[in-house]
Amino acid sequence: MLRLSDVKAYYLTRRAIVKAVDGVTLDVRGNEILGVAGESGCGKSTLLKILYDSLEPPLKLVAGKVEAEMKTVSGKTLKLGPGQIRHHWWRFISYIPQGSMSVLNPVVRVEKQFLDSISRRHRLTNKREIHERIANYLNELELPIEVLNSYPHQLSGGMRQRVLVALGTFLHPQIVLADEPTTALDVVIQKGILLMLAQVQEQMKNSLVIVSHDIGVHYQITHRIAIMYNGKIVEIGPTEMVFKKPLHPYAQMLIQSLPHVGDDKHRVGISGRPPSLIDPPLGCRFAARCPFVMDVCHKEMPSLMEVEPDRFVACYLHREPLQARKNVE
Amino acid sequence: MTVIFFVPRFLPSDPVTAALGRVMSSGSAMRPEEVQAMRSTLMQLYGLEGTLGEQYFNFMKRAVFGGSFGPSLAFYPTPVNALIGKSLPWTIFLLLTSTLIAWVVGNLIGVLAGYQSRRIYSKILEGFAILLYPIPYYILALILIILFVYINPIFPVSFNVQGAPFSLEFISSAVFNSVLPALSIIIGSFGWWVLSMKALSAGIAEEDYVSFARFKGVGGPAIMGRYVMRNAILPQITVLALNIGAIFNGALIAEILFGYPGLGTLVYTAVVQSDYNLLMGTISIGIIAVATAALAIDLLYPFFDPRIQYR
Amino acid sequence: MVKLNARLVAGGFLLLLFIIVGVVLSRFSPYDPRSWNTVPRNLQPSQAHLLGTTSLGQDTFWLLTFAVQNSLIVGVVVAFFATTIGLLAGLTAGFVGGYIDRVLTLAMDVFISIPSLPILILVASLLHGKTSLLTISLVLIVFNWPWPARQVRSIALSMREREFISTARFSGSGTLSIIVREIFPYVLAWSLANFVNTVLVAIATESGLAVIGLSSLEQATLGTMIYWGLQYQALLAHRWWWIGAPVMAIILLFIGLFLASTGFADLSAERRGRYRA
Amino acid sequence: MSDHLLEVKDVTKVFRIGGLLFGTELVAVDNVSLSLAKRAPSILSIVGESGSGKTTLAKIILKLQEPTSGDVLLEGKSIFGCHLNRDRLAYYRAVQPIFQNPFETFSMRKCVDSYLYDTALNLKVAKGRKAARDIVADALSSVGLDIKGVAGKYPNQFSGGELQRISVARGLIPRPKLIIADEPVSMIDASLRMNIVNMFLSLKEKYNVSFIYITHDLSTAYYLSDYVAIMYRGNIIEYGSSDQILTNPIHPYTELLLNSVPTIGKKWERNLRLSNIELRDDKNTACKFASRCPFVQPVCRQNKPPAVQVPGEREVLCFKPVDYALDRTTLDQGSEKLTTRRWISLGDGSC
Repeated sequence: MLRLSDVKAYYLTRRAIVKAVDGVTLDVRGNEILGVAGESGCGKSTLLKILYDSLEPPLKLVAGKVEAEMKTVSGKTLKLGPGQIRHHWWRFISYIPQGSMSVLNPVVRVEKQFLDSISRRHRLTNKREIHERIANYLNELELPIEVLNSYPHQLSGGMRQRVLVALGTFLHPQIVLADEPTTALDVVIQKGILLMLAQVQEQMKNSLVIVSHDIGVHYQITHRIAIMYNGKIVEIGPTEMVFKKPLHPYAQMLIQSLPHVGDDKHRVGISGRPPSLIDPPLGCRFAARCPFVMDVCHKEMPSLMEVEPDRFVACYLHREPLQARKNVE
Repeated sequence: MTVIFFVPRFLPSDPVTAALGRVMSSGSAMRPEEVQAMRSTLMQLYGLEGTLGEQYFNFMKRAVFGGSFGPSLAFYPTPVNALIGKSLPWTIFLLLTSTLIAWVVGNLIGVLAGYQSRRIYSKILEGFAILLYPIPYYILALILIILFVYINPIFPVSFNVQGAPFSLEFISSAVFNSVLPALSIIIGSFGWWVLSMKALSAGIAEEDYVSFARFKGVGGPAIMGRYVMRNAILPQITVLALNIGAIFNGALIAEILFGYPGLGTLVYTAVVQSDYNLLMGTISIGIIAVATAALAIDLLYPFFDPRIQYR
Repeated sequence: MVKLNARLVAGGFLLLLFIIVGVVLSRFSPYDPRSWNTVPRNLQPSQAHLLGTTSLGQDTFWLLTFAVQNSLIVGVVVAFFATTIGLLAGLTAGFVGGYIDRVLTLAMDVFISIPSLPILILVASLLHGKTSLLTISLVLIVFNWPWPARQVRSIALSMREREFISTARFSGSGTLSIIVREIFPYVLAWSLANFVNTVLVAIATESGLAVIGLSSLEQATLGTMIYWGLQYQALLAHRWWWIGAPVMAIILLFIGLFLASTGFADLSAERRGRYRA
Repeated sequence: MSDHLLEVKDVTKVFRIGGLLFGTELVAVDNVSLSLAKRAPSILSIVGESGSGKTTLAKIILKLQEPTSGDVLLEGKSIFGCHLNRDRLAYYRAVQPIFQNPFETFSMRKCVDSYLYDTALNLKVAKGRKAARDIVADALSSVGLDIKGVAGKYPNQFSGGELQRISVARGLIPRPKLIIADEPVSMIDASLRMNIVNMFLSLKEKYNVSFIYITHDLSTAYYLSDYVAIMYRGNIIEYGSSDQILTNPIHPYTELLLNSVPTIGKKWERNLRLSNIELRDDKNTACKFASRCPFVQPVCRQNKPPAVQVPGEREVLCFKPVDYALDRTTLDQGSEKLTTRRWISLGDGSC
């Protein structure tokens, strides 16, 4: 559906070059929920901007390829590159932002903001028909119709976020990108919204990309997970497998550091802090904090390699690619 | 805001002595009793008898409830009210049209410049506004007079309206004569609206809901109108309420310089003729009018902003 | 390092020019600006009289230097006191809150919504002819403190809830120390911008009053120059330099002041932005 | 002397929202009582979602806000009673805060270490700058930082985790008996979070300092605390030892919270429906959770639930255990569902 190959996107400011995404290869497949996990400043929101084709100065695509395949109404496949994807926003690819107060226009009623997004993209021109369709869709998602007539400030945070989910999925886009969709929401509402997202994806059988710093969220609803560290993807694979047996030391330590209710095991965080994106080290970005560090780690960045079926990791501890192992066998 | 009515209290006192001083300095010698008699007459006329509280009470009784400021001394016995009644419509007409034109045009240009603040045309517009904004109204008025009355005599030197009231000729000549004073107020306040609207809309263009609208695929004009402008215009309404006093200040001087028959010229006449009642009347009315306008805008504000509800 | 922006540089340059003209150059004046008929009347600009002479027999250029000086003095005095009073009132209202806040806020709103010019006219006409620059400055201070006070109050209100204020409290700092050491640094750059802006407003109002002959007519300011020019029908007689010189001076001075003021405002915004990023 | 370090007694805080004429009242903290024992240092977590009043409660304990009614006692003495400077400083010596946002804890225009020196000097921990330096260095080293790496630097030169450490170090300088930490790790990255949390545990042992840990995160609350208080819309609806409450909740809301945590290794059941009613104006005479409660009874909508003592130093604000204790049979008839609930077994033998 959407493929990034060795993409580099930097913020070119007068002061410095921030290498927010520095060589990322990733593909979003059809009918899946893909999670992108990482800590603040690891480049995950920049990655989202690349996926959504919304690069604006000072952010610039420096290297790599971005390709999208869009199925048209007549059943043909259309190939899209950077600068073209944006022409199909909302119909082919849509975006669900963090549900803060500030993403909806405070002085315009919700229905009008719905209409904004479809008037240009949708064939429907009859106003009453559109209203009917929107009302039906909200009904499907178990949202009260009254929200259409409300101003954003009249809705609670959870309700606003559900409206945003409805807004982003109304046109049945083939790809939906969700940017920290439940951050700043209470856990009960978070659960409700994540389940709603999963349910919508199940019905539409499209691709949903969820970006979140909370790896518990990824465990609960994603099918595959990509873990980012310092501008790079360090591990990517089926969610269940990655959580059961994380391969990259960062992923291992991160997952092991989280405490659980009812579990009295002593947990430790990872010491040190990530290197700066302005001046990243030559070798593996995690080398300075890694307990298994080797000489080679400081010399060159390990590339992302398939080490088990559908599991990719960028670490010298897992240097033998799947292909080579198969050959030996 | 309504405490404006207390303003007359701020007056540093004794206009009577001042008036007497003027009479005496004009050369005529007077006997003390005459002076005393004149003093008390003046006191009565000015409503300055009794203690401060009584004065205040009397003034309020006369001005607020009776709606009267007494007779004018310069145009004796025409009441001050009649004079004000004649000139106030002129000022309101001038102020209303020019403020409205400046506000609307300034805001439109401002939003344009703010929404696309990186474009060259918006930088040129902003530069233009920066040069215009700090120039006070009366300087603009002088420049306009120099340009269009003396160097390039399109408009008459003094205000000159012809024809019977409300005939076509009257209206057209009134409008023609008002062009320059209006222009000085429009140009004078225009820069401020452009600059403040530009700053506001540039800020709003960075808001999440604007970028989200762009992500939704909403077109440029719709974003500018429904998203940027709709949000930026709200604070501009409040700012209008706050600035109406300053615009009124400018209009007063512009009127005097152009000889426009409004409140400003009346104030000036009162000052020149030392007509205390007229002065009090015009100034009180001016302040009350401005305060009322500001209050009205403040009260109307919730109708524009859906976020404010009176429950 | 503080990076100067273009506006500040341009504005600062213009202001420096005026300070040189007004404060330094006026000391070298060969004539007393207050006495009339020291030079031949109504001369066109020439080498001897750079900007010609007035109908009262004054050298326009040297008169202008005094006018600039007096106008600047009025502006700076008013701006200094108005900004200081505004700063104190705003900080008190915002930080002490409660009853005091309500009274101060009411006072601010009243003064802001009253047009100042009518009151000034009233005062000037009551003092008829005896108006001095000092009384005018006093009234201007009365009408110009509420703007900074209002702004500072809202800054103080938002700062009061900030966590670092609480940190300072729990570090044992008293209220005065918190205002001086925690809040003041944030208000300072803004106050500077306001100061320059108030200079502008004060000069503008004084000149406005002067143009219609209600300011101190003995002391030359930019406004009184225009007033005398108008009185002697300089326009009708096409003596442009008499009125043109102060008009141009006012325009340039105000553009300089405005550029400097917005320059300071930008500077404070920029610094805040940079730290936040 | 009281044998409580801290007692929160019937504290209520009401805010007025909006103008004098059209405003509404919001009860942020509703009749909350809590206590911390003095004999040994302990960590109490106050857990709640946004709007539960937990931060307001923290601000009241920190004297940053005054309660509308009720009192807070520190070692038996009201913290709101005296306004003498001496008392104020004594309070600051005993209680210190750690705030949520480390970037907001220090002014961007000041060197971070100036706050540490201020604390040492103003609170009279050190006499003179030289002695203060030793104390500051000591405090910094107890959170794993070196004074040389901190001196003369501004907040923007540190990471969030480092700033939070400095914030803890500053709080430690007067050797307080109690530290109130309001969401101290919610802005800290997951990989660094446990470093701070573990630090609290070791400080508790090393310096005999008690903590009130305010959070929305149940897993760190479980990991860190001895006692837990769950807040819901201004009330503490369940209180007790963290083991009991978080592994064996009684209140339906606690249970709902626990089931909503995205725990790794335990997938959610896909059965949660969010209510479409915007909870704003319930009457004050009912259980505030009634409209969301899956086990709601008529009585819950009519009466305020009582605070019920449950064996093992536990307290619950719910009708469930009361009804059980009073008349099990009527309740069984009233709702079949309830008989299958776990809390019934908890009541067995003890009530």
